[in-house]
Amino acid sequence: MADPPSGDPGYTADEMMTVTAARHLYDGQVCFVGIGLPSEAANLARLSHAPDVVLIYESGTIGTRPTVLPLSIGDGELAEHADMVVGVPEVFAYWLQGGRIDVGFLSAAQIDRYGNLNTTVIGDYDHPTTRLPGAGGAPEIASAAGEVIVMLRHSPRAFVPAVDFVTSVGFGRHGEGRGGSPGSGPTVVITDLGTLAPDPVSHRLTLTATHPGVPVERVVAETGWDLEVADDLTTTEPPNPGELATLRQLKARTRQAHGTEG
Amino acid sequence: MADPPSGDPGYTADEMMTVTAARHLYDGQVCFVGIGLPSEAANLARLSHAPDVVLIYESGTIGTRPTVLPLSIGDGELAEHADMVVGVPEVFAYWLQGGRIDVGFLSAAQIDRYGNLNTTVIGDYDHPTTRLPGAGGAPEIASAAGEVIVMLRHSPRAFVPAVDFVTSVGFGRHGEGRGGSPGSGPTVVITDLGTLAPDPVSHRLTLTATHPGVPVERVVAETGWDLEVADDLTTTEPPNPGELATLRQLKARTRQAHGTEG
Amino acid sequence: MAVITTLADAVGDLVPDGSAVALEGFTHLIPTAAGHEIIRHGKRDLTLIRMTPDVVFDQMIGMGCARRLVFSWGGNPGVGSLHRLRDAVEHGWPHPLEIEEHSHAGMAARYVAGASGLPFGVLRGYAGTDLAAHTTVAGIRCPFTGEELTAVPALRPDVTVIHAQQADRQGNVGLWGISGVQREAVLAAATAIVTVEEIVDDLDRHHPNHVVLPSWIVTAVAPVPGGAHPSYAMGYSRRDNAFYTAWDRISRDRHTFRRWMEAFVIGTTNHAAYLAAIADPSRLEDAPDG
Amino acid sequence: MAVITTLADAVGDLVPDGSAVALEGFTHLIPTAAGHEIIRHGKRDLTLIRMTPDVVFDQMIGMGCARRLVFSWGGNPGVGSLHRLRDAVEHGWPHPLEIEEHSHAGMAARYVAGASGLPFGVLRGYAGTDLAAHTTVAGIRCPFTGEELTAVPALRPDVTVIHAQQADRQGNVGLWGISGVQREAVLAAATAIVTVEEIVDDLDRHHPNHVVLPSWIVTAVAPVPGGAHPSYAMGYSRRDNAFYTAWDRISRDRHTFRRWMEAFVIGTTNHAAYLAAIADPSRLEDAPDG
Repeated sequence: MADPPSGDPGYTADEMMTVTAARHLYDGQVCFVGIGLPSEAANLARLSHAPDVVLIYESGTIGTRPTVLPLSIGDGELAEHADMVVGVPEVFAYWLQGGRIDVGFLSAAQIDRYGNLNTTVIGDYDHPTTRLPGAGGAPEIASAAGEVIVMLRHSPRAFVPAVDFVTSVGFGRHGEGRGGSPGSGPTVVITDLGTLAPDPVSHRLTLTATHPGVPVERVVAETGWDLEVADDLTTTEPPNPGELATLRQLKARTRQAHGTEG
Repeated sequence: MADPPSGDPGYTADEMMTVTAARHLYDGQVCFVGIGLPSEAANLARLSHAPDVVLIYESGTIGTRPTVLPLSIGDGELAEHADMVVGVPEVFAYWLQGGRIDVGFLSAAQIDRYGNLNTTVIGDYDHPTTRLPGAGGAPEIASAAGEVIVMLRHSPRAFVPAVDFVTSVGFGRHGEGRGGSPGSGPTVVITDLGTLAPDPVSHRLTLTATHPGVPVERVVAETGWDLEVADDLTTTEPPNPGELATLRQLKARTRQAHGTEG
Repeated sequence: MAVITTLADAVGDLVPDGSAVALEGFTHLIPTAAGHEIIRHGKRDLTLIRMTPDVVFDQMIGMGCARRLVFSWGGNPGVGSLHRLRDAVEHGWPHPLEIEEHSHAGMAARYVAGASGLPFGVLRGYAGTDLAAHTTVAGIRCPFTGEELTAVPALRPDVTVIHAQQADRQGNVGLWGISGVQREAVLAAATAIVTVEEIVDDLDRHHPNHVVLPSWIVTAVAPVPGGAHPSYAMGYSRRDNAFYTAWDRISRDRHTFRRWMEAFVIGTTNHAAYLAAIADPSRLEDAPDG
Repeated sequence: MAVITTLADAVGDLVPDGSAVALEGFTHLIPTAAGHEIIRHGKRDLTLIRMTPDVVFDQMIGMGCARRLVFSWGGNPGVGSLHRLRDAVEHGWPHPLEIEEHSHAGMAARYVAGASGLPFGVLRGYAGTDLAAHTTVAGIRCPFTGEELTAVPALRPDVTVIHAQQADRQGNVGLWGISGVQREAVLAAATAIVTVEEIVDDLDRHHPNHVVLPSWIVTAVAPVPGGAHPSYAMGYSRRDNAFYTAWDRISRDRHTFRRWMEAFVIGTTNHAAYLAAIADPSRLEDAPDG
């Protein structure tokens, strides 16, 4: 976990990241949610400014409103609070591929300057240094969702010039574009340091905002390629008390529900 | 409805037909059932010698045990007494095409000497004399079921040299065979006069049994092609009292359930 | 999010002349009231789509709403022919009707492809039949085994109309029992209209084969009790078998048909009035067995 | 018709060495007890199949049961890596493991094709990814629109094993809650083994998303209460989150792993004994956080 911004602003860098990501979800949108950071942000959005956001997890839980964060993509919590539960083939065929998802919310081990994501291997595929979990639902979320929001923590190991394996396509290895995929691809990458967005022409991820107290130089240093910075770079609005309270209550409820056992 | 056999044997020709067809279903077989005559025969089998026959209707009712005969393929009766109800796409994809059906039970407006069935049009397709209901589930039942039992009443209009339209394939227009369809095609055609079966080599439907009291000449006269007769032609065993009682009770219950309104 | 509205407004606003409209229902939950409203609005040049067109399709065709029919089995279930459909196909009355005909398995695969965002579906079917030459199918080869199968084009109605048991106040729809191809037909369509028996506070989700259509995939919900007559809504109504039999006689003759439609559909302002009218024997003189 | 038997007999009789075995479960209803029984029987050279291999796959792989793994996401859900899977892929311990890798959407389409009697499935996917070059997919062109899509080969396990909540005395299986791809995996397989929490007189059919697998598509049913541990069976048990966390530490080291497996799986005669053993703190000395 990254250090909190200097001067202890009263929130952590992870909280800033989660709040920023949550703000990118709008009420009424239909969101296909990955587990972990995306799930936390999506549920924060639902519990704050976007009560009617529709959350779909690949376990087939559609329109779910968990009271605590799920630890896995298939927690009973997700099924118990869902509008409906469908089989996994259906969630991918009818709901994702069918073009019903506005926003796909993904994380990854590596991302490159063109927003391509790797969750498969570090190193060579046949002789990997590190075998990662693999594709899961990500490739088709990345291609079919109307837009893709990516969340991952900044580091040169994560923000690499070229991903070791293109598990999910952003704008292609050489920024050549989406190759006819239905969705418009990554629109924003939210980290613990700031926000990146693809340049509309070059498709290169560009720093568009830094979180309060984070110098641009630090973001550049934590990015494994020569990061471009937007002319109109802004500073992220810090978390407001309501956002922080909602997030912290959610996490406290989650710890209480899961923590007694682990 | 054909006349009962001469000398009033105590049952009708239709009862003989239904009982004969029912006897071709064995306990534990999985049967995809068409409405009308096939449904009557299949339920008679279930209520007599084959209590564990599994009946599937194309409305998605799987393992159904109706207490009265359904008037339509989607009567509530079928859903209320089913092991499960699935959607129509699934019943065709997973259950029929998936190769899980032992016996398809069909009727038709026309049949030819190679067991091809017509339920589409009489006359030219674009300018039909009579527009029939169409294919429904029949073509894929005819191709995918392990075997096909056909029931229809004998007449030269129904038993034609060449069907006006091949809705469902038996052994092909010219008896050329099944063209790679998974199932083995019609194994028996049961009418109000007797039973026909395809010759294993020529695939031509051949008279293998006549019902009691029906002269061969009558069957030949009611068949629109030059009907071949098996060397070992037999006479159908007449309905036994148990079969008749079960069938009549089923039909009486059905009249009582549906008849108060119609 | 679905708007909860009247059927008249939903059909008036969402079903343009010339559009491709699926009214699905597999013997159970047939959207008859919506079909009648299409007739009352005088809709024209529709492509009407249903796997199993029955009485309400006979009525829409006989009243001249349809230019084209896409289907896989057209009959009066348990009774026999659809006389208005036959008259249109056999004699071009009230005007010629184009036919696009498939098998059930093919239609189901077409809807599934539409719901899945695919341009085609694949099945084992049509081989050796005459249907293959009279409809749109194509051979497709498995790239792994070389096996030849059949492709059917995706079906994507402009509008799908279905009838269901319940919707909640947010417009989430719940149905159960025989569910046919309704879910796929809704998911394949650009616009979805659902008539329901009842608006409830909470969907009763504990029925076998309970199907939910979330509000955000439905365009409009209209409460229409008895909206599936003469079909049924499990848990709410029984199939009116006598009506299906009566329809055979009402629909045989063009003049009798027209008078019946004028008396009971055109001549009623909405479905409640229709149900009252057909329950009133004094209005049945034109319909000997209604 | 399904035979109701013991898990030991079902695995012993129906899972030959060298066969392709799917043990499906999507976080919920994972057939752990069956995986343990495969280990106890010393099965070898299996092709193990699951969309989401987790702890029990780590165990089978680490104990040398698998020659090949077919999957789409392999991890310890909510925790991190599967160390035994990684050790097999990265270092060939206990022996090399072949990998056949797809996306979830691709695996789901493969099972659906298998269940549907088709040689391939079609989806929009894989385009532009490196996965396409490392697994078996093929381009397929829509014969109607010319659009290029992706075909994946049907998946037809020799044996599929799942865990469910209930079976009745005839062997009809009922499950509910998150149902994953289990139905398709059973329908695609030649042989199906189902472990259940409970044998009941009548399936309780009134749960949302209730799925039935009729007896005649199931080969064997074995009652194994708690058979999904550390996963859960909705209505019967809760997910043992602490165990998933503990597994991370148990499985990091080859020796600790082996000792744990010998103590708790090889060293127990059946699943009831395993559950008793892991509940007994005095036996946990080799598993610091068990």
